[in-house]
Amino acid sequence: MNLSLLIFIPLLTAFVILLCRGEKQVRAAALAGGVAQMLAGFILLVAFWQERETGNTTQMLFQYNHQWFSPLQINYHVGVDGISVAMILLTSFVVLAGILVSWKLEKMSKEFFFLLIFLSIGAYGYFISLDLFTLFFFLEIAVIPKFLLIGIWGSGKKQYSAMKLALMLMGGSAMVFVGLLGLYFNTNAAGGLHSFDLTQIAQMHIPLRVQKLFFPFVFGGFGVFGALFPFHTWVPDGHSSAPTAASMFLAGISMKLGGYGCLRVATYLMPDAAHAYAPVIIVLATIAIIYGAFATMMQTDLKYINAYSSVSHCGFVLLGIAMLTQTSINGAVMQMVSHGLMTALFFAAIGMIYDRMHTRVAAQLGGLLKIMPFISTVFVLAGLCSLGLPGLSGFVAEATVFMGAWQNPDTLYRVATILSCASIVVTAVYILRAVGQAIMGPLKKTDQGNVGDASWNEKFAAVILLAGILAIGVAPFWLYKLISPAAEVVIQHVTNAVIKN
Amino acid sequence: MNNVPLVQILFVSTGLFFIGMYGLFSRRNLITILMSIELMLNSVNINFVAFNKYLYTTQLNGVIFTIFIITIAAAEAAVAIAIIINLYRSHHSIDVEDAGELKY
Amino acid sequence: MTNEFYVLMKFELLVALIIFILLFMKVGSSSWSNKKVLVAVNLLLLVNFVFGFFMNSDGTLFGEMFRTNKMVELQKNMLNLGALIISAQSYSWLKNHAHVMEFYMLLLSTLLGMFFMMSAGNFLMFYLGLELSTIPLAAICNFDLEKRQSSEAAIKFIILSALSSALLLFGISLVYGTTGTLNFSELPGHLNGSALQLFAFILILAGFAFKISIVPFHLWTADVYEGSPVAVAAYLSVISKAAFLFVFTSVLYTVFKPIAGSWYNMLFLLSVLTMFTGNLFAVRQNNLKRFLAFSSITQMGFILVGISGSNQMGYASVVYFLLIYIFSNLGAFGVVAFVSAVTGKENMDDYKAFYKTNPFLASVLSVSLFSLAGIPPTAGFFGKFFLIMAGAERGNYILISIAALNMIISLYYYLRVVQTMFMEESRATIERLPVNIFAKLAMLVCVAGILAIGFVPWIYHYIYALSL
Amino acid sequence: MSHLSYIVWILLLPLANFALLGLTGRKLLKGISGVIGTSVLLVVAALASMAVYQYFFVYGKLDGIYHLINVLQFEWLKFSPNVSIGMGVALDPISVMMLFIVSVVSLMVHVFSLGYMKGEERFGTYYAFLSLFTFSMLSLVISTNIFQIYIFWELVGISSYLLIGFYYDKPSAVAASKKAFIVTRFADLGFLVGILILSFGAGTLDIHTLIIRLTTVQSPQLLGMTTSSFLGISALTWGLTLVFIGGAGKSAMFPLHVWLPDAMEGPTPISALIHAATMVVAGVYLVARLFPLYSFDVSSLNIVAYVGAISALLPAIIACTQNDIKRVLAYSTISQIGYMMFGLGVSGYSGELGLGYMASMFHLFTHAFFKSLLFLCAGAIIHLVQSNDVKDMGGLRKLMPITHIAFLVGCLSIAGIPPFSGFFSKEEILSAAYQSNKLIYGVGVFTSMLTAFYMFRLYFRIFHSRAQNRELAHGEGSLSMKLPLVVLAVSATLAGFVPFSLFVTPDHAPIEAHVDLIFSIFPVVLSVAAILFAARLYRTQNARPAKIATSLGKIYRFAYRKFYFDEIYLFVSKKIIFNLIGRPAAWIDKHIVDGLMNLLAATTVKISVLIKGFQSGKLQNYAVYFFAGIIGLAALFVYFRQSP
Repeated sequence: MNLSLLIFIPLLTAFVILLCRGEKQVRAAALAGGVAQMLAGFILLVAFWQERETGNTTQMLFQYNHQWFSPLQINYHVGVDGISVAMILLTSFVVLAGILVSWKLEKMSKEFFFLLIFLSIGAYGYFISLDLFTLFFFLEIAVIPKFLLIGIWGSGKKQYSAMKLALMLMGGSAMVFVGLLGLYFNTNAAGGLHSFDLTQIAQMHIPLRVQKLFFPFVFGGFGVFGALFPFHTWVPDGHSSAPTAASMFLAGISMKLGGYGCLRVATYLMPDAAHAYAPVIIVLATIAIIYGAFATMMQTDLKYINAYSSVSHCGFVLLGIAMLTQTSINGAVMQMVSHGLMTALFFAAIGMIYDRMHTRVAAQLGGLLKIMPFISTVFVLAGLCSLGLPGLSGFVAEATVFMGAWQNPDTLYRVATILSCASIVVTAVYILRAVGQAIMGPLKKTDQGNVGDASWNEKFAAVILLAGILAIGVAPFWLYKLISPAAEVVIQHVTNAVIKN
Repeated sequence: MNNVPLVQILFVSTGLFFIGMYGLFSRRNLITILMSIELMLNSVNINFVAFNKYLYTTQLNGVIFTIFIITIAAAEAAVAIAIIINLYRSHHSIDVEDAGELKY
Repeated sequence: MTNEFYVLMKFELLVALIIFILLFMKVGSSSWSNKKVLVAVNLLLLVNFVFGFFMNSDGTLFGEMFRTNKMVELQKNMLNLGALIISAQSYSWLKNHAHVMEFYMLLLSTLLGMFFMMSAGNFLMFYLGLELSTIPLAAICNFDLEKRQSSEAAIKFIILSALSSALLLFGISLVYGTTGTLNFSELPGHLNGSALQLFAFILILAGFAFKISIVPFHLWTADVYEGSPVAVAAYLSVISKAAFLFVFTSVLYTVFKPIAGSWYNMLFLLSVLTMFTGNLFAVRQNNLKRFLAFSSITQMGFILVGISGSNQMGYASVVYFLLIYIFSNLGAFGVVAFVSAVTGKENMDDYKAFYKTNPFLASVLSVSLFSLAGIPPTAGFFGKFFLIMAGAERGNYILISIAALNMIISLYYYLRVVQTMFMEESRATIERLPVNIFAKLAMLVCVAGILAIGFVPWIYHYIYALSL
Repeated sequence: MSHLSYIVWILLLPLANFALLGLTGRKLLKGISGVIGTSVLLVVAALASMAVYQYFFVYGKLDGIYHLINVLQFEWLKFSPNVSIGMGVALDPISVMMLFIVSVVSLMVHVFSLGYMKGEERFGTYYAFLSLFTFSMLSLVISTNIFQIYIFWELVGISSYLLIGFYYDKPSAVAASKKAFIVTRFADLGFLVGILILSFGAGTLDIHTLIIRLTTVQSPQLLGMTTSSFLGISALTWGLTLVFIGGAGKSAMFPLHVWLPDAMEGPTPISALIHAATMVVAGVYLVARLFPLYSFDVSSLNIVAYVGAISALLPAIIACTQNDIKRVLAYSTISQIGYMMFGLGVSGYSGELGLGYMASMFHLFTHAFFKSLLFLCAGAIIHLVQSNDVKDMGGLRKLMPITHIAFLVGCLSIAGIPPFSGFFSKEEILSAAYQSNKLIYGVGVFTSMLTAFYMFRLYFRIFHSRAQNRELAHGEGSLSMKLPLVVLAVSATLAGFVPFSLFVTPDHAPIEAHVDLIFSIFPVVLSVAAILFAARLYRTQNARPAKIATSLGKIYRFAYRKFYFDEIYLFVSKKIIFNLIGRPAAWIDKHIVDGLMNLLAATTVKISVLIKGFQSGKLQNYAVYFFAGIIGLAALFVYFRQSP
């Protein structure tokens, strides 16, 4: 399968949207594009399986390498392994759901859908990139549309949030940038050409000194995207000010860019440093998990609740990566996928509630189950997934992370694991509190005029995401089979490096 | 003539340069400022001629450079004065302090 | 000899020809209306630009006073393109102006001066070109004759550039004194890095730094941009800077190569100062021209980072960046110029909710600003990436980190403009403005350039190959 | 085992039913969802009974020992090459027993709810949740893998949450459901960490392998777990204790019992099913399932025993003072589960020593019947009276004769009066305790006396006492409500005669157990005395109870306020967790972490304002700076000779 399709389909969609006249055409084009993306995602999955079935064990499949700026050894090099495929599928789910959720948007719908689709180009490109330049290119593509989406269509202190988000994310990518350059100029230290190629760099030995110098840049930079404490502060404001679809994308995919980068670039390419810095990251991730969870507990706005909980949940991703066992990395990737779907669903539900009730403060809502059973059910399910209910994806991911984390016998690691486990209790507290206040209880706002349950598009969006959550939650083995070989490659790399020293 | 050492001439030219600079920094009349700049240019001229005369007697580079500098200085002064006139039309003053509205 | 002369001096001759055509028309007091003149001039410039692609060859003339090669020719043609775009963009400003022909004569004279300067093989030629490009520029700074600010800008510009020339000349005289030659090709052999030579170098550096607005020699920039007509500000910030940077880079890389160790540290210091100062001032600007001035100062800081790489990659990335910079900055200036010419509004507050009324202009401005900020997929991303990459090759990651930090600060104010246009609400929004065909074409060319350059890698390959 | 593969249907049918009713129960199938649910459960119960028969009498016994039959096993999620979550169906005596209990009680509750929940707005949803619970509980008991237990452990937790909060517009119900879930979640944390410790030590999650590895004296895993220690306690003890915390939470053991009384906010049939007969005994079941490990590790088993004993005593005291019928029953549930726990805690592993284990399971079995019976009776009463408070009842003997008899049977059974089922199981527990720990035995006997007292206090106040004059909306209830009462009453009466020790023992080898009548005389006499005392106090309305209450003074008050556990928890959660951790965390995030970012931005702006003076607009200043720049550069690079 030609991976560039994943870029061209959204590109084409975006272009068509620009040419459309009238809301109806725009929506139709966006929907068609979204469906096409999803189909492409599934085709990729099937093709990937088939290729693996035939015994192709190459690390990256469907590679395509095209010289871009040959004097600088910059190539457009794409390829996927199981982790990328999982992330691509996640993206296609969230994007399609995002399009459906924003179906009724009236204000500048053309621009909105254009930006949304454009954003997905960045995500897809990022996940298929095997060249650090290409990767960085797509990483940055996925920032500015968010700024516009939040700033134009957002709510609350949207301008502040949009700016904060853009600056912090770009700050993260600037750190990544410095790290990547440092890496690049230290490839082939013995002479010969430098390289941005991920697969090539992985074969080389980067001097330990260099790794130790640049690992913090790369990991920290991606960490900003992945809500690494203390760079997580864009998350609450950004998520809560964003329009529904943007929140979904932001939490569902954007934050995953960070985790993916931490794994694919920082850990994979700088294994020695990853090992050396693991305790630091673990401490930070644990802080993010616990402290994020406690901070969530104090929030009153539903979006803030979910945003802070994202900080906490994304801590698991970083924790899993830093624990450096195959299981924990599996868990981290699963957590990325799971959290992506779950949080998107959560935001979708919150958006639907907000559209109808015009408030997101949990205490002002109440008894929604009575007037909008579908949306409430979706909300509850998302919440349950968030608190790690078995049968939904969150449990699978968290359990894997815990299991993997526990395999590190060191005391620090153990304490970190136990503390992180403790967050499941706090999660239960804030989720149930939100559910109790907003969904259950007596009906508080009865004066709303056109309060109805979800419309077809909203139902469709929720069902798509729920399908993903259930597919992972009920039958996680396919996901395991998909990502585990890829995680094994990473962990092999780390182990080899550690043994060598 | 040859008994004046190069150093002394350079001393004069440098002195002239800094006198010009002082004028540039301290005078308020734009025309005087222009004249100060001419002083600086002239010190450069002296430099060129002196170097040419003392060090590199076989060539004419310095001297020719000087001629061009003089010419261009004239052109520069012409344009500058034209601008000063225009400034006077709008500001009714050729005080450099008055041309300070664009700032920060 | 004569054929070679025509070929090698093609650019200069063509520009001179256009100047003379205009001169004769003026002297012959033709009765052409402004519109006709503008159409004709733009066409001529277009022809000039197109012709720039052909018959390029390397060679020297007048005993190495004038030398040219494919790289210089490419650079000259980049300037041609920039001039063409500016000319097209200033259509709405000039169509009612009383002195169109004079404007073009002066403008093209400066272009001619830059061409000579870029081809200079000798400090004398260089100085002549420099002055030819400066003095007429001062005159057109004052081209909004009735505006107070315009003459203030012009006087600031001419006095300070006279000062900078004086210092530059002083430096040149010292170089002459210590080496006995003014020829670029002979100088490297005579430079030994003595204190006097270093001082001379600093003076020459200051001369360049003034033209390309390096802190602390930048102070004129904002004032002059604000006071001058927008087209002139654009010209100053793009064409003039690009020309001087081309020369600066090649002079540093060839003539002053022996003292590279010293100037590397100076560039380090200056680029840090420039980036921070430009950014910190740009943060609080309200006037868009002034804002763009400081933003261009910051860009120069980034370019210094690239120059400090001092190798093939460095040179290539500077030229490549400037190519992109021409498109990006002219895109921004184009919109500001247009709005300023039609409504007279230049302040950021006036641009509130600009997108609602003028989606096209707002989009062009945003894309240009994104490119300036270095955000993919615009070309600015590639330009900046390569610049900083070139700077990183020396392994000075402190500089690189500072550059990266400054990219974030600069992003803030670029985004602030976008924010103003897209997100603010306003009662006094600029009404819908019909965009004339010239301006529209020019803007589209800019946008096309911004969006395409990164994806047409042979442009970079070509520049890289030329910048040996 | 292909001839047992139908067991899978026991699990799948409720799941399918949940899916069906969950999707359509709100509108489409709302009317007939009860019938669907009940008939599905009927099939399930039939299959379970068949399984009981086939396991115990046909396939299960091999060489005189009941062995483990893995009906189904597949890998659900792999963690690492040897650690994975397997899903499967494993049959052994206790899982088959639990299958039977769960399906039968669930069936009864399904039937009862047909009448009880009639006309509810969310009738379909109710049945969907019931099916979900049944599915999860059944899957829990047949688990092959400790993580499988955890998974369904959580699922029964959430079913319980959903059902407690079934009347979602009642704030108290919402609060109770939240409390139940969070408290058990807190305990589950222990369970989870315990699993992590055990699985890491044993290198497996499969229960069977786990037990073999950790009880084989020479195995490296066991050696590893007993030698590595934290805070002076071996990893094995930590693991088992933490797992027990999970079990204690779910089984509402002291001090995690606070959620259960509140959980009575749910519909009464739910209380009967989840909070009396099945889910709350999951903790006991968990300990029983891992019993070989516990019996191997004495210290953790002692914890089980003492926690069980305390949990038996304290709630019994509280129950004597409460007036809410369901709360009294809830406290009695805790107390009875305490019995089961300490039964396990005093048990040994093999042969006669395993009496405690057997007795505990036996009590679990009988308790399921008589407690669900009591709850369903309470449901019927509440249905009639429309109130939970005993004060609103009284003299119901005439109005609801069947319920009266059933309730009486339940009371006699729980009070341990022969020949009702409770007598047999309780006596065996007590005799096991007597053999191993006299203190616990004492507690057990005292509690048994208290139990008899408060149960009959309840009985007399409801059915005797003064007759209230009330307008009744309806009679005793429909057939669907009476039938389960009858069935359960019969079961509660007869269940004691099951020769339990032949089926369920820790080492799966049948033993001969006999009730020592002489030994039983003392507890039974005490119970009878307590009943008589209760009768004297409450049979007719009089001032004696109040007098006794005042004479007990502080102690009564203390018990009445449930030993202030709720207040303590409230204090810890509201004051300490919220105010001392949550609020500061939120504050720090907003003001310090985020403040730092904002400060960065503010500083930038501030500096930019500070330095604006350089751009003074004065030409000559510019010239000065220009020159200063040159001088500065010269000074730095020429004077100081900054060499490369």
